[in-house]
Amino acid sequence: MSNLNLSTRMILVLTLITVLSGGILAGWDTITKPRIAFHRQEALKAAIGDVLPAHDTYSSEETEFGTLYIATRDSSQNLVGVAFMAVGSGFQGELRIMVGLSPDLTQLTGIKVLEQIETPGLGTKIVVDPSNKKEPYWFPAQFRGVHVSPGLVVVKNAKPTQNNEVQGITGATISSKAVTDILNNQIANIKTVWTSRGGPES
Amino acid sequence: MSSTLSLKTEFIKGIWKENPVMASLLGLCPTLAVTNAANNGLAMGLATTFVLLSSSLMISALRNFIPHQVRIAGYIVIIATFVTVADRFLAAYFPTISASLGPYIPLIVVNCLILGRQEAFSSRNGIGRSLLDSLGMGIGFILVLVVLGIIREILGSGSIFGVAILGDWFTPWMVMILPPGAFLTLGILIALANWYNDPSRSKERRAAS
Amino acid sequence: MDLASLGISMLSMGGMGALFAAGLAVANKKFYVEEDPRIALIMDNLPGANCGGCGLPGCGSFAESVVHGEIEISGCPVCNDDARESIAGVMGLEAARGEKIIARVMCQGGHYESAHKGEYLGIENCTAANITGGGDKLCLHGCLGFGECVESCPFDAMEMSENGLPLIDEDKCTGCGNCVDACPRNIIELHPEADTVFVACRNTDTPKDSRKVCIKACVGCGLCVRGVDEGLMTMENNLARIDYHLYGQGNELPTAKCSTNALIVLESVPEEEALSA
Amino acid sequence: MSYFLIFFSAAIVNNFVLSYFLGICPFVGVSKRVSSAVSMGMAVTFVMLITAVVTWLIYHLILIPFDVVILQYVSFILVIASLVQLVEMFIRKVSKPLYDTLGIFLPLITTNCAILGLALFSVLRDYSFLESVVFGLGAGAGFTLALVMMAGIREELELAPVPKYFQGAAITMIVAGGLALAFMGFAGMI
Repeated sequence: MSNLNLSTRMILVLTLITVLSGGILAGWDTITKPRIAFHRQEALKAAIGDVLPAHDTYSSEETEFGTLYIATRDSSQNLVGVAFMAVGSGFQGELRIMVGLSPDLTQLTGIKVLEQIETPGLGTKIVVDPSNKKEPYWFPAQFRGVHVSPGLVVVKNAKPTQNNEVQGITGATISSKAVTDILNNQIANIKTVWTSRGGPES
Repeated sequence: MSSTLSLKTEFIKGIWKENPVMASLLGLCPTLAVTNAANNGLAMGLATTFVLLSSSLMISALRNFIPHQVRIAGYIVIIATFVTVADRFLAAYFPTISASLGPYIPLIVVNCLILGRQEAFSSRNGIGRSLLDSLGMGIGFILVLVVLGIIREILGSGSIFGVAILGDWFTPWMVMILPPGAFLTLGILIALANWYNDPSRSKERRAAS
Repeated sequence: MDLASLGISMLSMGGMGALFAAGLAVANKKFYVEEDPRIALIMDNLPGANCGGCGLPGCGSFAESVVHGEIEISGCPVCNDDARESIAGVMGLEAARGEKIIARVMCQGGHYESAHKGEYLGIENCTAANITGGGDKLCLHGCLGFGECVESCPFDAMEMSENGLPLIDEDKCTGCGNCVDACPRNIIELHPEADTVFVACRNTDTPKDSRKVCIKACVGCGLCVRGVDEGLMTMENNLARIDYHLYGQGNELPTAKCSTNALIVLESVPEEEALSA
Repeated sequence: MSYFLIFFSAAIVNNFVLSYFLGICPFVGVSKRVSSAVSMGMAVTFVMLITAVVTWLIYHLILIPFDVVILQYVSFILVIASLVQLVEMFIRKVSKPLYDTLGIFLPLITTNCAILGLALFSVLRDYSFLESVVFGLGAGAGFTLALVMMAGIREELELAPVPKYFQGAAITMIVAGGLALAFMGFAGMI
């Protein structure tokens, strides 16, 4: 092996290592891919369950703005609500939020922030607020039942009065506003898709 | 020159005397980034040690086979392969940990500690000795990560491993979870280590004892 | 395990590997820089941790400066002795050990020998004592006895004897010179191991005064200077001086003649014997 | 996002070194003199630029079409390692003095987390080709900025009476903590 001159030996060895690593990784990928997909599916199901009222099954439909999950209750086949993912940039980085809308697309049935890298302790309050002992999830919970038209509005250091207003987090206005902005424009997208698709109640 | 230390000191040295983070300042990126919580620190330490052990096994086995010019490229590919294996393993079987460690697992590939150890040690010594050295270094690394994680977690969010220990009276120091806290805590830890290892100080201790 | 993805991933990785290896091979040829082969040899013996302890940005540049002779082989604090042997072998020099330098204490005025002017209640360290009037001994040139030199020694080579004088362990002493700088009275000097005879005193008082302050002071009587051939020893303001360059040629020094045996042979004074001095 | 925003966020707001902890090893190691810090910064920026280009191509032309995304880390790091070795050989051939000042820190660029971090972030954030190039430039500029500032401070530190046990790495960490605090002030500008 060492009688070959240096450069061919270099090429041979490096190629061998890379091919070997490619093989190992491909094999490992096929082993772990189903499990990872399974976990992702579980997380999705849990998220949808959080944002929509009780439902038995949901069908997913691809739209240009991401997948749309239509949840129905088996027994009566009537529409329980619609869920979809809203993605946008928050204060530090990307925010991914699962959103649930009532069948008539006028009221939110709930939101859940899946991924965020906001400032720990401040921006992270959009998920959970440890300092508020009695109601740590107050921020996402307050969205339940809020009207989306004409658009969600963040109210700072005052109690929300209108039915489309939510209470902002003190010290994390940018994060709170980011959440509502992301929701507003994704809801608008879904509305257009929903109407063009001719949903049961548009 | 393969190292001539006895096997025991080969292992022990990684833990304190040549502790990767304290003594030779390697592997700082994950040390600072992930230790805002002790369990993250532990998980990152274990993942790094797994990669360190497996890659030093492979590299010390192939050390005469890889020509000198491509050694860095070759080593780093081997390390990256094992990191991907570890990353997918965590994602498949421990999704919660994988979520909390997030982007920092792939950064184990470029953890200066691992390539540093392979270059300085595993590429020159036999498999047994390299494994011992890597194990020592790994444990040393885990120790520092967990200690740093505990300190930052106690001060930053009043808990250890997620269990709240300080009551409501303690308002957590937000800075400890943020980047500046990491730098400061590590700086003070290194100063403490210098104080402890200072030869002239050990004379006093001997005189006093 | 569907073979398609396995085949593709191996193919793509292998392709990339080959491409970059070829690139490196070509570059290795085109950018080849002749380098002193000894640098590579020395590099193998160095720990390779690039810790910067030698003050250079890494083992590569340390090896290079060793080859160019800009730095001592012992400049690398980390590598152990046999690494230094093999580097010296590569360089064709004999090991850096060479002339061993040891620190010597030029004073025998311990509690027993020197007269005391009272009890010193000030800060227990030499610099403070030196500033505030010279500690508890009458002699203003001798050892203050508070052990600042012992404090400064990074190699644990020094200890204070009961008699209040620093004792130097010759094996541990690396001749680093910390103690020389630490002593406010400058009574510690670095000498090659070969020099064994010293004027173990730094007192420059007149013969009358120096007798009062210490029984082992060099009073400046000049007996020794007259007893040896020209230039070997000189008398400078009541203190005899040895010219160590001339001293080397095997000529004897009249240690017996010295009435206060300030001129003494200072080999490694065994522990107990020094105490009874 | 407009290109300026990406550049500004990578260089200042989310500075790679001070808020993402990427590239700390050279940051602590090289930043003793401003001159070597600048040359190190240039070398890193250069490698980052090419890395951004090559990794984007690999990701979008090989990994996604063939659905072998698992090779992401291995292929990226292979690119970086080979690039760095090429740069090292090139610098050693072209200007020996620059090579000497950088010394060991050239091969250490391979293990510089900032560069792999750059490649991973541009994939994570799904940047277009031009966006990832600007992102590479921004990250390089941010890295150089942090390095040079640190070098400037550390040159002052040589004269400052630093307590005995804090000398060397400990004081560097604490100074970096101060810098990180200052850089946190930029947060929220974008």
